[in-house]
Amino acid sequence: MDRFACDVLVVGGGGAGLRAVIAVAETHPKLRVAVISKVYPMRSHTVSAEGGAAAVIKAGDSLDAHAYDTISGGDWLSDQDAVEAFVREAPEEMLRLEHWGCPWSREPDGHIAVRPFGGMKIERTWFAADKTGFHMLHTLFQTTLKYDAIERYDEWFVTKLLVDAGRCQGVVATELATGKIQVITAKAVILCTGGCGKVFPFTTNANIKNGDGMALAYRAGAPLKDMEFVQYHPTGLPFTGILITEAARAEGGWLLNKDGYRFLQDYDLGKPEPKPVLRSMELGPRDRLSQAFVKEQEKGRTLEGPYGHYVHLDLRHLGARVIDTKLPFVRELCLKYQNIDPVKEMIPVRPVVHYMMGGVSTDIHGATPLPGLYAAGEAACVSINGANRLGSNSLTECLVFGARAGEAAAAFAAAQREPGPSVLAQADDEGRRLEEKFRRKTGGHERIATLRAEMHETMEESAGIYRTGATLEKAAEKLQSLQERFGDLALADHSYTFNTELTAALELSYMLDVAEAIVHSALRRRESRGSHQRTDFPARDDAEFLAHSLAYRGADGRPRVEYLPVTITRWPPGKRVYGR
Amino acid sequence: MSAEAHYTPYHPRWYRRRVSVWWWLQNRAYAGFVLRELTSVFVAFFAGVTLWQLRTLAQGPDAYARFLACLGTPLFVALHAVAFLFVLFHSITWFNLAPKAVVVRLSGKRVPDWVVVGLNYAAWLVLSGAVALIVLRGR
Amino acid sequence: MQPAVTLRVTRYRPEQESEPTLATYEVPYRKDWVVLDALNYIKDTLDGSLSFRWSCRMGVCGSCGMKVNGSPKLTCASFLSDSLPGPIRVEPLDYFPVVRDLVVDMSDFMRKLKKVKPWIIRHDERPLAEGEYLQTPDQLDAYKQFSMCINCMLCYSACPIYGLEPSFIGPAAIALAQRYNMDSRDEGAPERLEILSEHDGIWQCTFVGECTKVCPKHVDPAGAIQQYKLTGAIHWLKSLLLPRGAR
Amino acid sequence: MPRSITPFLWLLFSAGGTVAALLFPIHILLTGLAVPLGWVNAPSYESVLGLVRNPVARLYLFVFVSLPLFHWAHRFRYTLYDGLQVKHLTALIVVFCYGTALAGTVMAAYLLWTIP
Repeated sequence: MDRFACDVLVVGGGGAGLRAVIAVAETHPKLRVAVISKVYPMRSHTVSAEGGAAAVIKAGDSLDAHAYDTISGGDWLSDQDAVEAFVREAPEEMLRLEHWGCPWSREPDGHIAVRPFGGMKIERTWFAADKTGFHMLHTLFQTTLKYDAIERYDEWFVTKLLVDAGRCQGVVATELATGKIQVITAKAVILCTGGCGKVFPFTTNANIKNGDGMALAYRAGAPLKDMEFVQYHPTGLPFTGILITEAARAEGGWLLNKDGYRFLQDYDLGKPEPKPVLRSMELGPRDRLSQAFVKEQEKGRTLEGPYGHYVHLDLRHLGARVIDTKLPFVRELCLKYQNIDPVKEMIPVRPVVHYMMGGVSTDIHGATPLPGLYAAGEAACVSINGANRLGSNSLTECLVFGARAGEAAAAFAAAQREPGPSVLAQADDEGRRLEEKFRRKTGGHERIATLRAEMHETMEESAGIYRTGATLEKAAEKLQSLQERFGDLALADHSYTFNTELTAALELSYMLDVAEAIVHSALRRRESRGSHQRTDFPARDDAEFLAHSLAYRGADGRPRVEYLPVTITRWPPGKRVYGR
Repeated sequence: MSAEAHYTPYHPRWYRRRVSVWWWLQNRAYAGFVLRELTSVFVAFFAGVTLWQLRTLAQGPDAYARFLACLGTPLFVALHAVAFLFVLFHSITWFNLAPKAVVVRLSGKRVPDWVVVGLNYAAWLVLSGAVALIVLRGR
Repeated sequence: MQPAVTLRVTRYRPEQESEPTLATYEVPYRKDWVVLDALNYIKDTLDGSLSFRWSCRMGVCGSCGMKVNGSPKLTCASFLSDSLPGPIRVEPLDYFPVVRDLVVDMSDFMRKLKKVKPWIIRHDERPLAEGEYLQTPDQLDAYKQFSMCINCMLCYSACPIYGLEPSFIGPAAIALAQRYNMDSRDEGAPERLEILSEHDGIWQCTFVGECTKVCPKHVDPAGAIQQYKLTGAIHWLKSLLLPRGAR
Repeated sequence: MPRSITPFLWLLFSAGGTVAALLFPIHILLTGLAVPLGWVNAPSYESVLGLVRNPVARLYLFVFVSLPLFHWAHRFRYTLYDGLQVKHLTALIVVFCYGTALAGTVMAAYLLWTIP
């Protein structure tokens, strides 16, 4: 076991992580800063984001309007101080990225162009065609290369946070290429590991999104906030779950049921107009659109294919020119993976798990309740997204709160002493655990794939778009039994070099923890709000549940759920109105 | 045989394949590439023939007649036939790749590749016609 | 009975063997499966020890580049149906050291990428308060194509020059250098030219052109390199002909 | 700092490649095939000499011979490097390739200068 030391360690090299690491390098150039990632940073899932990133820049728009859209979109579960900070800092962060070279789409006169987006009352979504996340990630990554101070541990997989004397002091990781177990001590650690869509079977999320950071924090004693809020994106391709960006609807695409009828008009989302209308119909928020799909399916008005029910996304009336300039990736993906051309044919789509509103609980500076531990991006819950995130807020969130967490962690680290020797003893224990429970483990009867499939099935049945207490209860039991069966895992790969089976096993254990947090949080929340819809409690209940859930890992290993009040500053809870 | 005979825990033991001397026969694209590069040999050959022609021209009518006679032998006809095919291959690949190296922009917009390629072919035809006309006119 | 297809997959387990071997697996054939789905089927049900990288499964993260039937491909974008009746050969990318099975080491590229300074270089940074740098759609179009590189390494694996001369900076890194050179916001072209005119830079390229053909994102690195050569040559002429101050 | 002359050699290569691509096919067709095979009548010695006496034609022929030779030199050099993997012989190859091209160029200049 080698020991590496740094001052600030960022776990995860996606949008939030890279922004955080640059923030440390710029604000505290004397600190030793490093980013550790289980994939090369440019493979991070930020790369798949398509539609855009929101920030107020145009005349006629206002910070308050952005804040109100975000808060009402989140069904009043957002912390309003966080939202205010977010909308205030968003434009500067986006401009910074422009200065770093992000190829934003432009107006003919050279200014930044913006497009409409779901749930937003005014056009404020910056975009780079429909590969916004890809361009942001590569711009950020290439920009990090100019800072010699930034150290990178590429393809190192974190297995444990080191907590000593009540604060987080580093990580244990395996270096994938060699299988060596390594220790990196740090005075502050920032988790930027993204979401956990892979807890569900049908998701837009990449293979790497297993809730690693959430589980690491949870095991280290930090709570997970609002985990019951799972966003379904209304338009994913059946089978692959590949995302067809909301921008497709923002540019004027229609959602049609099997009769060719724009069904959203039946769900209090406004009247069908030929041109897109903001905060209306196809530009309603994602939770409402996905819920409308389920209702439509119940009425027997969806189509059925080999991969379940679907509806049509119709872009044909936009014409080849708009599709090729504004939505080239949509066309590329449809042609390549669905063998259809959206210029001439309708795209089959269905709701697909897309984003976790919940995550590691942090304050407005990205600090978790565990001193020395920070989080940002989808891994974190600040919370600005409340019960439902608006499209194009998440990329901006990575920048704003990545930078905030970076600065706060750097300031914290600058005031700390080097970690003590007891941290290394913990690391030795972790090394032994990995050797005995995994690498040298023989016998066992359970396959990773089997347990994963059963977890998928459980989550889809219990924690989908609509939930009820009874199925959630059953799911909680099932997950507990899966946790037990995980101890009986059979592993085929006992080698050190690039052992992806070991990674997959550890990822599965992370996902099981996160799945339990989701199910238990959903079970306790006896109301319907945003993306959390309980058929047994169909109404929002502000008296009881205008509060964030906090899932702690109990002494028995099961989640213990507590509540934290929502911060309301200027926008008292109201009714969510769309299309009017 | 591998230089590092045994694996040491925690140390990568990469496998590196040496590129074969015959790499350019491994797929059609590579073979086409080497063939394209070899067109230069025929280019040089004909530059040499032209030098030879100039020399005989300077030496007088008899030497020039011997030169012409030499070109009529089956060996030279065959050589020239092959050279012609190779040089034709050179021209085609050269014109087709031209827009890759030379990007022409007119009022900010990139001129499409096919236009650049087309202009190359047009110039080729015009020049070839002009050369034929000038050389044959002197009869 | 459900139709099946045979995959011949390179295995290399450095802890047990000194040379790669070939393993044969039968996987079910599905019309909408890509090669990556078949590899995952193998890993999940037939042999958990097979190692390969993958992530987004939508052709944008760049992880899953391998050789499929001899050509460098993103396995998430290569349908089984394109390689029927099989067997389908799946091998690690050429010219990179093989770490294990289908996993290659690409740290060489990571060093080269940094070397070409792929970030905006300016003499004077514009304050954020003054807003964005203006850039017209035409100016964006001038470098957009080169900005589409996903670093999947297929171009390196198609470049025999990289194979023969591993010090060659190579297609993707040069295309990314050109991406910044052509960006109207950037002023770093002279610095990068200095680097790319060195022995390992653009002049190594003999324009095989395969990098452009295998690029899944139509970046055209071969074009980037040839254009760069022209720029370099013109710069050379200028520095020869013009007095020092006028360059 | 001594600047590498590679860009210059590449310019010669490119210029030569363009000359060869545009002009060589028709010349080979006429001189190497059409005349020897009797598809067209050979121009007389006098008329060819008359043509070559024209200063423009002399310049044309100089370019016609020298640039393509440098095109060959550059391409052939790299073909030897890559195709035969003989980069260790680089000094020899460079002298042979560019030396030959240079010799051909000098010869062309001499002949064109001395033709009466």
